[in-house]
Amino acid sequence: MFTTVLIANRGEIALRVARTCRELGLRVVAVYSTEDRDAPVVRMADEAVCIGPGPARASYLNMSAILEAARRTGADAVHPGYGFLSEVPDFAEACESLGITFVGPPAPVIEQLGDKAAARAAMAAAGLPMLPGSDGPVGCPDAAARLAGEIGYPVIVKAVAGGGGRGMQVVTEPSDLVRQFREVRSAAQSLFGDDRLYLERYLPAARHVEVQILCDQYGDGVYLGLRDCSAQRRRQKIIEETPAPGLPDDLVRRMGEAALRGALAAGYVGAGTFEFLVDGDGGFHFMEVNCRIQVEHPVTELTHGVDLVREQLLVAAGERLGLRQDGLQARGAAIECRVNAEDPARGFVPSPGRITELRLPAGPFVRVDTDAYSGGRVSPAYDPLLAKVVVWGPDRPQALERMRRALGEFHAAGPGLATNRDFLLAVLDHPRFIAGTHDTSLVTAITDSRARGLTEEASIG
Amino acid sequence: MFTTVLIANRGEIALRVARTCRELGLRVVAVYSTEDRDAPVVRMADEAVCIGPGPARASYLNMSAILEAARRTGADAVHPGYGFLSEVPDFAEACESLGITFVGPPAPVIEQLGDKAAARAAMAAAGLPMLPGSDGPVGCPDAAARLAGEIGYPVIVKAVAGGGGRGMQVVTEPSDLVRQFREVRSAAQSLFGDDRLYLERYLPAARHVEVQILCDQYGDGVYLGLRDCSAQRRRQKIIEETPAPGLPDDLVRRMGEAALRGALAAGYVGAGTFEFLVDGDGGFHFMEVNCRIQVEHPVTELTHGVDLVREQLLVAAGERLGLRQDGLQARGAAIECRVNAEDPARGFVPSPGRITELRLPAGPFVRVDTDAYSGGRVSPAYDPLLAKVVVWGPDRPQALERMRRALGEFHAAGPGLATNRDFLLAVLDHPRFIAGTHDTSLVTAITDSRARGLTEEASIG
Amino acid sequence: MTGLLDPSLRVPPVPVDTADTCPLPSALAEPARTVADDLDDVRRSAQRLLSSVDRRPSALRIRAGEVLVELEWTDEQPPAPQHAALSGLTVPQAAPAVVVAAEAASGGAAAVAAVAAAPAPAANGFDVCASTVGTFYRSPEPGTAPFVTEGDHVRRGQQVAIIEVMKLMIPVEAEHDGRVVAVHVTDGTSVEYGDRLLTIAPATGH
Amino acid sequence: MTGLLDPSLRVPPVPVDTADTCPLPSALAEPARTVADDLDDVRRSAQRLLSSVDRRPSALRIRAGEVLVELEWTDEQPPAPQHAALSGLTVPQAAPAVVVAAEAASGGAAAVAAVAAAPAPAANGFDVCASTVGTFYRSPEPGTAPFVTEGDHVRRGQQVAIIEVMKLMIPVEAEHDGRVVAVHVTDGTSVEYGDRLLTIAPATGH
Repeated sequence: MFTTVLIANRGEIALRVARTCRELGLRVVAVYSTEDRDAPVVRMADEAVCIGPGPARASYLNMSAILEAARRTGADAVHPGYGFLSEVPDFAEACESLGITFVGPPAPVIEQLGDKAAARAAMAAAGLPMLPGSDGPVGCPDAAARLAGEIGYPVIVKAVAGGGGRGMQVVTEPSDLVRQFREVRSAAQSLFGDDRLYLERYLPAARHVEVQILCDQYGDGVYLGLRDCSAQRRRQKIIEETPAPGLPDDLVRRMGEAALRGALAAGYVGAGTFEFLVDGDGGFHFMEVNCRIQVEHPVTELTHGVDLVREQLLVAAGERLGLRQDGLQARGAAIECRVNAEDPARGFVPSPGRITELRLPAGPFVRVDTDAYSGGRVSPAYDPLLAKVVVWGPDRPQALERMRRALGEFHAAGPGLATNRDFLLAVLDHPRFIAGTHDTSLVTAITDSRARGLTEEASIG
Repeated sequence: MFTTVLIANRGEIALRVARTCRELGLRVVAVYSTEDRDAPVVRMADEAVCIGPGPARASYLNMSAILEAARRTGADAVHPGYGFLSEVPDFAEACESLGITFVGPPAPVIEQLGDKAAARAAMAAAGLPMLPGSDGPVGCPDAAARLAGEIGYPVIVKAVAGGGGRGMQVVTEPSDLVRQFREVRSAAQSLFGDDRLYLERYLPAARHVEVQILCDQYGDGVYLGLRDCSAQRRRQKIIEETPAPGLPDDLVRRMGEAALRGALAAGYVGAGTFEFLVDGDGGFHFMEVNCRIQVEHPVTELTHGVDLVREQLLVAAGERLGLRQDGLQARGAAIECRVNAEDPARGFVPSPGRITELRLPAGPFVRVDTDAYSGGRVSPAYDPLLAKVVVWGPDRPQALERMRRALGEFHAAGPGLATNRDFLLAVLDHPRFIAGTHDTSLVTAITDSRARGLTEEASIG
Repeated sequence: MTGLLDPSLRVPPVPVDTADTCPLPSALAEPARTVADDLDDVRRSAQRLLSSVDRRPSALRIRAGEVLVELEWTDEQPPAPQHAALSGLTVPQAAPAVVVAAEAASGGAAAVAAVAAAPAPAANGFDVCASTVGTFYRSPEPGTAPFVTEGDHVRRGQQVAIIEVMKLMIPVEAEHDGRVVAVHVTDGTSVEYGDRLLTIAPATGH
Repeated sequence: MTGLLDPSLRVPPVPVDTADTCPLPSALAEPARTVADDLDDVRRSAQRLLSSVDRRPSALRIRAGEVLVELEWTDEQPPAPQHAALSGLTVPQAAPAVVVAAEAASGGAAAVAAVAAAPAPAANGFDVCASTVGTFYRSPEPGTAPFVTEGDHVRRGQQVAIIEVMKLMIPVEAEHDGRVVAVHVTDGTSVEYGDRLLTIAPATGH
């Protein structure tokens, strides 16, 4: 097994990975930008290397600097966390070529599944249910228009290289298709340097449900239940939970098995997530695969009693998967809320800055993943995620009560610092969320009604 | 159900109880001494009443002040936590007489089980295995000497009103018995105002294993596994874990059932703990009953997925127990370490004072119960418990690794502040502890060898 | 954390909780001397101090009213919570009042509260505070005349009120001879331990 | 708040709030003298004190009512240590000084971080810092003469070293005309981003 893990990431996930490395007796190397020199993971690591200035391009996305840091610290494994280089095939390949274990799927798998069109084709071939759409990229606007006609509106135009909610556009009016196709194409070109697009039927009101899978290098794999991530603002998840409320056991089983079948077909190794859309009739449709540990992985850990990062590391080290499907038993319900340093009152603009006061929730069955601390800062250079508040309960209602209690304890203050805490509480208190019948349209509905409320106030005042 | 709970306690347990009250939608009233006015529970509570100066006698043991506080805040329930008034029958009775629900067993039950001799008799009658000893109190030294002869040395002389490791003396030499009997008797008189003593065979090397039980008002009850609390310094627990390592399932079942039988026989209501000694041959012997929530209750919560304080409150409100014995399933292993503000280098003297730096462990499957914070103080007026660090793991070795990692993250500093963190780590690393074959003699063995080490150093230097 | 050097300064140990230390007369309140003189002494002392330490401190703090000198040395590895300890001290607006409040997040809260706990003699007299939580009564019986009213002269040990706690009548007595200048609690209301009940101005001549 | 100091002291302003703007007049109230006099005394005392310390502090604070003097030094490295130091500085709770300390530190955080990120001109010249993590080489090839050695004159843009990162040779260039006064890293050792490599003293006449 490797002995030294370089964590090519920052923030809460770097700290979280470091903790598991410690428990496995692995040396930890942290890399950090000048913005992060006071980060707790830098203090916790056995060795830390400053790899560049604040902008991610020059530090956390700087492959040569990170690989050089690995070389000089003798790191024989790299954990990429999520985001940044976690799904960049070249990076995975570069690590392997240097004899450094990349904790993630093989480069070719990342490449195939990272290409949305290729992934769609491969998963269709593996027998996963698909929404009607194009086989592979669509060349010209006219072809797109024809295809859209066959698929039926509304359709969604997606960039092959897209992901994370960027580079996609819903088209409801046939007359708009050509124009919007062109727009998305140029956006894709500038965003990803790849202007290939594909089409899919769009489901206006569907649930975002994903499957956590785990595969070893020997063709064995398991799925660890479902996560419902339907509470999204602008396609960004803000609340995730497991199990997916109200889904019948047999649907859960079929989705899990489908995801696992797709993973094994693709030669997947490590921890991964298969994202599906679940429609009102209980049908499920493949969306995409995330070839990394997920932000929301803790909810699965709490219900299954499994340390997913530990499993990632062991599998990457070539060990056989210790878990068996029939041995896995989920207990109770878990919910995660992403507390962001952003201001709901001002269109959720990020509100970075110094943290002068920070009180984190604690107590029974509450877990907070964060690297924020009183006296620290939320850097404007990165994602404004301030903390992940995660709770467990024997059932969903108790988990909800616990989350309300936990968020109530959350207190962060500082010059110009605002958080979405109260907005999260508002979502938790929405009747549809309480009933567990919400879909991806819920949060927009709430923000819209609030916006209306504000304008009304304005018109009154 | 009652609507307002007054928490007649302080420190981490007051905060922990308040959290569960919140989740149940109950109003929280905190009472505090002038020493504790900055305690987090005071800030968190819906209402807080200052009931007196620092010394517990004048505040947390001041029944009339606490009951007055309940009256003026309209509290219709009192949760006594552990220690202080939690096992004082008069307090339980006073609450009930004022129509306030006391969250604990009925006064008569507390009274009977609080009297060690009476408890011994009652549990013997209920068929619990006993160490040979006196039936009820022993009048005079001579009778004690005769009895000790029959029991066989070593014997332990215990105060009927004793508990928590105070008011007891092991006698190995028959010639010492009369003198030591007299000593314990006068000690008992001054400590508890009750000089009645009883005798028992003493087991030099036994394991301290206890059973968590939970009973409702309708004669239903369950046991929630065993806790091994053999790591004790001067009869004070410092590390507790569940399950008890290496005990055969059938012994676990027999002990659990015995405890439950005893509880139901005594008319027990609420959460309680039956303490046993387990000898080298796998025999177990009743020691005593604790009529309250236990400091180490979190380990049971983590393995069983049950909020014990929630159960206490529901049962006290007259609800039927929701748990069924066959429905309870323990998962994995949990360990608690008590981090005290005390200085192992100076005979573990308490080291109260201001906390200028506090870094608490966190991350997957780590729970820290504390009300300490940076800038706060450890008051010299009370028990020096600084924090309870609790971890869960799928098995004992992983839980141990996690505890090492967690304690490694623990950092507290301040003028004159010392902690037993490193001592706890030393105990965790002891071969006998790692093997799970340790008994109550382990910690003494470690401290002694350290003392020798020090003197050797001294003689060298 | 506090490294003390120049012994001639006779610096007291840093108090754990300075809240209830009542202000002693200022060590520098001699009319004859000017501020400049004082500053000079302090400066010289500070210079001696600094020259006498081998390792450069990260902070020096001198205070002359009930002398206090602190030197701080910076550790190699910065633990985060030290930020935390500080964070509480950052908020303040303008008034020292707010300053104290600002401390609340860190150690300071102890300060604010504890002041309330052990009230220093009020500017205009001595406060009589509640010895227990309970209900405050000004008169021995409902409807009867109060024990005392503003303006009354009282002797040390004289009963001035009652606190009832769980049917128990606890007499409240004056701790000094003097004149009742204020009764802060209305009859029949409930008080907490330490609440201010009355203020008694020292009898003239004392 | 540093307003009470003569600008000529060029002490970096202690950041933000003015919680401590303790009314100086009242603090110094003395019939005969004017505030101006006191300010002069204070300033002179401060100047003398500062001139007696070799290293420029990051904060100086003087207060005359019950005299209080504060000096704070900030290291180039992470800001935390000062926080650490100062967080300990919780003392007589009446003292606004505590607050100032707090500000000095917390404010200092950002300040210092910024400094470290963009190294200021060293007292004796300009530092050339590593633009990437990598291995530092003084000469184009093993065994060949170094690009520059101490004392050499260099022009802006002239290559003075190489950093190798993953087989990539990145030239290090002088950012100013001047003389190489120091090379801080030995040939072949590995450097992190921002490490100080050489110091170049501005060419005379500039």
